[in-house]
Amino acid sequence: MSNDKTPTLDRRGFLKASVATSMAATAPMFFMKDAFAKGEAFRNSPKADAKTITLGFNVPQTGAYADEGADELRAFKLAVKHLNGEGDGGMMNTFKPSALKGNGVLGKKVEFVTGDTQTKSDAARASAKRMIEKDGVLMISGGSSSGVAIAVQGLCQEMGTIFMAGLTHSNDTTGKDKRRYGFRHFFNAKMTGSALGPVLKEEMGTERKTYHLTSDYTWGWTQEESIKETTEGLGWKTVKTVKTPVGAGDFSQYITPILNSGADTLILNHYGKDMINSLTQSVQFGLRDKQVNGKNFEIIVPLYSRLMAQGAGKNLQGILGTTNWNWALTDDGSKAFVKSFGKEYGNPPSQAAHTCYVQTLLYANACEVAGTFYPPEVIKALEGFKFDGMGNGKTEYRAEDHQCFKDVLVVRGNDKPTSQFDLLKIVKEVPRSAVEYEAKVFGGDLGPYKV
Amino acid sequence: MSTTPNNILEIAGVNKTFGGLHALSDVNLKIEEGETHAIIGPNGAGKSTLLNCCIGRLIPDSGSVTFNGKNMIGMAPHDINHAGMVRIFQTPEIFPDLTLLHNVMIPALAKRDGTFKFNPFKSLASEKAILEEAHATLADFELDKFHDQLAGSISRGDKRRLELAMGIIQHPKLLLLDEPTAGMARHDTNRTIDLLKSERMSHMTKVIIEHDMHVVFSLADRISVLVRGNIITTGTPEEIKNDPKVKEAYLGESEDE
Amino acid sequence: MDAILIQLLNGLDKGGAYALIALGLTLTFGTLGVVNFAHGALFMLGAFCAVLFNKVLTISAKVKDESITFFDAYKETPYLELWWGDTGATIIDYSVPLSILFVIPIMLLVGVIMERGLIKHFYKREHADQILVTFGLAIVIQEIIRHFFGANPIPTPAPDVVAGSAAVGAFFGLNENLVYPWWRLIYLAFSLSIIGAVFAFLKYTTFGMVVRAGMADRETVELLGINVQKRFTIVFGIATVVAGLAGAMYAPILPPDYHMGMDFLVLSFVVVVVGGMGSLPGAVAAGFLLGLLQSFASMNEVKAIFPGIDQIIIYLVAVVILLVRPRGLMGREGVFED
Amino acid sequence: MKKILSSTPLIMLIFSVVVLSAPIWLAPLGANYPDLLQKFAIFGIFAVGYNILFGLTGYLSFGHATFLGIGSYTAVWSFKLLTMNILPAIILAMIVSGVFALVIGFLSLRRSGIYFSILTLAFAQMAYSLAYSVLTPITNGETGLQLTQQDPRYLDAIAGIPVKDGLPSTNLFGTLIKSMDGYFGFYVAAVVLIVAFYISLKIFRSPFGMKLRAIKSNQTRMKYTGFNTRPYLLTAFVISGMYAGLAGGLLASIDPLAGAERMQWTASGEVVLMTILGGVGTLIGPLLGATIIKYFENIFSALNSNELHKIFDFLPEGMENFMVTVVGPFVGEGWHLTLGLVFMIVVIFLPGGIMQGISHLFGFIKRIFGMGDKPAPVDDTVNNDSVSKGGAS
Repeated sequence: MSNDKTPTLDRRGFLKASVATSMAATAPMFFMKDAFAKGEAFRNSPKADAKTITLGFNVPQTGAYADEGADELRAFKLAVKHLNGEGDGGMMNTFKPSALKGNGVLGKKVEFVTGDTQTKSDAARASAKRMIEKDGVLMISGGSSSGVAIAVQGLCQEMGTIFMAGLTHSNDTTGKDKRRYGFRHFFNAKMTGSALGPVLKEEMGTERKTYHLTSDYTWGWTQEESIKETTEGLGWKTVKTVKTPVGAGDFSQYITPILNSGADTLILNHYGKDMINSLTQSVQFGLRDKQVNGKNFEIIVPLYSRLMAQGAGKNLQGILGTTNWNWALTDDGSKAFVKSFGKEYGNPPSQAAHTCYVQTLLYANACEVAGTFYPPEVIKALEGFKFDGMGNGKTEYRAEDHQCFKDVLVVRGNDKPTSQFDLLKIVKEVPRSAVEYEAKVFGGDLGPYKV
Repeated sequence: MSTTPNNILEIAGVNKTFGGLHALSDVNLKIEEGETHAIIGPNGAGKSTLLNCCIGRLIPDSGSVTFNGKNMIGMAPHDINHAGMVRIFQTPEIFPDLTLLHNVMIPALAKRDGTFKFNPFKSLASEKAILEEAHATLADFELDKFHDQLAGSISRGDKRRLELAMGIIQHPKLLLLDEPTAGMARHDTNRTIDLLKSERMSHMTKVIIEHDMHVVFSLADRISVLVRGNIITTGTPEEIKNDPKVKEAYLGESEDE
Repeated sequence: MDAILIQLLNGLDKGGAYALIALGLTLTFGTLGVVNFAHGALFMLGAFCAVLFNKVLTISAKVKDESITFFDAYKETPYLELWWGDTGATIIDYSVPLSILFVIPIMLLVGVIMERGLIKHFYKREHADQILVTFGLAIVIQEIIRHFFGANPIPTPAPDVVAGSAAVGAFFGLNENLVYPWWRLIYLAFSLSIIGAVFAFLKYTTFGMVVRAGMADRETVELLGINVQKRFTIVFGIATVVAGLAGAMYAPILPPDYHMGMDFLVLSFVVVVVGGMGSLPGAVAAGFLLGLLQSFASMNEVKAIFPGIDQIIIYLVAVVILLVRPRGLMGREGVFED
Repeated sequence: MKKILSSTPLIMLIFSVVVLSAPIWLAPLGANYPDLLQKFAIFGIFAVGYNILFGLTGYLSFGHATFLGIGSYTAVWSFKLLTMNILPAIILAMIVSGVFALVIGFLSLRRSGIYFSILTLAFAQMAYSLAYSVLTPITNGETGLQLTQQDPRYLDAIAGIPVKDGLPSTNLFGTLIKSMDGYFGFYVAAVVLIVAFYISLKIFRSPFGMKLRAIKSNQTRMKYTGFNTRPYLLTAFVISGMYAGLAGGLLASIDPLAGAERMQWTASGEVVLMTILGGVGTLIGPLLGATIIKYFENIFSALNSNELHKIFDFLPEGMENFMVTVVGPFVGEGWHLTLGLVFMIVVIFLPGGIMQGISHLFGFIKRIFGMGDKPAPVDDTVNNDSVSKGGAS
């Protein structure tokens, strides 16, 4: 199959070369909006005789999520190493069905460029554009917030460059803002809700009164909605949902009303610094020592991140939440990845690192399967792709919304950590069937293959 | 002097207190058109307060300030300026970050453009008439050779003359001068006196606050004496010289002059 | 009623923190005439002094985790506890309050170096230049801290005895649901005493009198001529120490991260300006006023009427106060108006 | 000689040539790709406009990003509701942000000095907070306002422009310029920048501009000289607000997305820093400042050890590794550190910003070659227009 494609690649390569050499000149073809000009040449298509291809890793390097971004970058570098046949291969050895050969992608060595999203949509788009326009990348990956993911995904659709999202949990990314060129391996708020449901029922019964503190922006709202749907499905009552400003720092004024509200469960729809602060402060207000309605007061943090959880320290112990992946998983894929990552960097990977590593491999594999870098073909190879051995059990990239469906982990803050990394204890691996939903519930439109 | 006085400025019953201090009490003063009127008095007599009440910097507690038949009290400083009353400050109030030329162009433009005019596309260089007048005025004050220097960089004496130029270029109906020669060397003082007596300025109505009696008697047509917020007398230089009240006020109150 | 009471307490608590953070800033404004955009960074440095102190105390032996061979774990018990037993454990437990002893000299040193090395050359410069240089400095300090401590917040707990809540309601014979965290009450008391100490220092010492004279009329201070330079250095040092103390004691409430100073910068400026430039009582009054208003604006009952009011209340109040009172609550004419 | 070099047409000619040829002479710096060139031009417009307020009147606004954000939102709404043509979008962006500037300026200009700064900051923070959360129906909150295929675009519908698969692209009268993508976007922004710069130059050299500078120098004197200073200040505020709106509209025209973070105080602070860094009150300075900050943000942040090795390739291996180790902490994730250091160094050694450094440099060259009083090229007005330093407060 890949042999058939070679002549086309040649022609594309020629077009690309002429475009490249006319940089800064006023060659009219440079002004073409279409990523795919005549023939099947496409933006940044590599020359047939090119030895390398370039991928773009766009992560937060400054700002609140810089540590998460740094961990993502480590995973990307590791993935590139493995793709190029260096190192121990990590999950390349457990991933199946795999078309990866360990000689780069389609025989071309993988190189990469990096950029700083600053966790701001504008900066992230500027960085992504630089990668596409200047560095000639074929794929962009990374990111640590849904706003950024949606913004970059939209850009990538316009530019005809594939975007493999990093950490983004909002329903919108593969819901109303889904794009043909965007793919998300990470789970979402809807799946968090579905996964938490049974565990909550088991541990806390069916008669609870919840109080939500929600970050006042899109991700917070979608999570609040999804969790409410789940808990009300269990028969729980929602006493109050309160929006809190992003980056409030001190949440005390939002915590004090909880004491008298009659609620016995607090759900913190916060992420990152907001989560750390609101959780730390809630515990200081003695919420967890309280007895309400004859029950122990409970706090739930639906979306956990181990890196961020470090900031909450002991306050985290015993608190339930969900996560996409955890390094303590014992399947072969996870073990291979943790070993490979740990040997390289001396610490276990975070869930953000995991998702970024997997996304890179999945893109490379799709190119191999398609036998070309031509985006529409690669997209088709990714859509509906079923795989295993990547740490989350059997997984499928659903074609309708480009959302990965896989098992979700329900975790609890570890009260007896054996090391500084041992913060979360896995309570349950909720099977994929329990978190699946119909693609059409969120609407949205993927858009065309060719742009 | 004149028996048919055309009073350009009438100050009637003006009172001003700061806290408990009566800075001005029931001040009445008439300035006749064309005259040079000096206000003298010991330190703290309220001379500067009186000027401030005229130009809108202070609002008197009671009384009226009538300029050219119009009540000035409550009017904004820029409107008072356009009515034709211009004040020269004791410590030079110039535009230190602008060149001397621009310093005199600004008041000339104020005279022409009024309190507000939006003309962003007109080039400064094309303001031929204004430029010409500015240069001429600077030349009158022997400042033209510095015209492209920043006003903040020239000597204090030059700054005071610059401010005088800024006042003159507006052709005011009444010029209020607050100690125009204070702190000047004798040589500079004489130059200033000559300027004020020059053809360009001699017919302008002026109110001068001054400590230096040499200046006062060289310039003034009439003199008012302000003591502790009261005008104790008004008269020609000769009358004032011989007024026992003035002697008493000055000799009793003040050690230096 | 209970809701109002607890928000009142919350407002006072917030207000104390705001006032304390703004105190040093207004001191620098008033005496030195310097717009210090690095003030937030100094607050952050104070918090990281507490973090560092805690980290040093809890150094423990590395052990190889046998199950996973690639990374080092640390023993549960730090050296200090191994050597000194319960005494060691108690010291670690009290690391945040104890860190004050360590914050004061360090921040004083930082303040003096900063004033001598940088700020003093900017007394006569334009505010714009002061802003640029101190903002640049703030970024540099932040990045250095990030280099050593990472970007994530670091948990810095309060001593165990005061980690929970005080039964305020029961104490006053009210609703027993009325509880308030001990540490926040301590912080309120702490900020009040620091504010009191700074006021007393300015009021009852000759040094303070000179400084106050300087705040009233900067030129007079310069005319005094006697070691004005040295006094400026000390005032800046005091401002730095106050910022550092505010930060260190805040660490249990807000796990410190390298960016926390920037997050407080805008707020502290608003507090200072609403209070009136260069007015210490003004800054304190504005701190409490804004704290209380923010607390009450966050009540669900209020938000139901004005959605989003809690997000803008501080700025809204700032606008209203500045439009009604030209120089804030207690500002004087001519300070920072050109 | 001096007269010729400072003549407006010549300055504009040189300026236009320099700007339009940027894709060529920026190539060695790795900054000649469309997106960054667009950012240079757009933030240049923003800074040039901001300088009309701050540079001329000395009023330090800490909330100008609000107008940029409003411009962007307006433009995107114009694309959603009216047409994909950028001309109405940009004009509407300027009008709407001008109206907001009028209201905010009217209130804020009742105070001066730092009280004015804090008022503008407070308005900006309110605008940002509301746009991020409560006003999400208008602003689409954190995600930012985006186009969708289903948007009505009434004018385009009337004109019978067919709806294609996928999102339509912004254009200039459909046929004139089909898409704002790539270098097209840059050249559109560059032409607007040239016009914006020309207007700024005219303002600087007009009686109006001189009066604004006089207000900065001594506002009290202006009042007693017969000027009502408030309308002058408000006009300058509104003009600079409209420049910001223009920049925001252009941003949205090239990349139809508008996010609330564009209005955050850090964004307002950025334009202040650009202006001071380049040189407050100079014509070219703010443009330089904008270019430098955007260069750092986009190029320095993207350097990693791989690229550093390429850059220092010419050195012997030991030296190469050494240089990479030394430079490493200042690039990539350390680009903030470098930016902070640049701020400090510039302000410590060049109180008048980079423009002062440049005029020093020309003075130095003149002295070395013993040349006469030949003025610095391009921006002779800098010397006359630059603010004098010292004696603040």
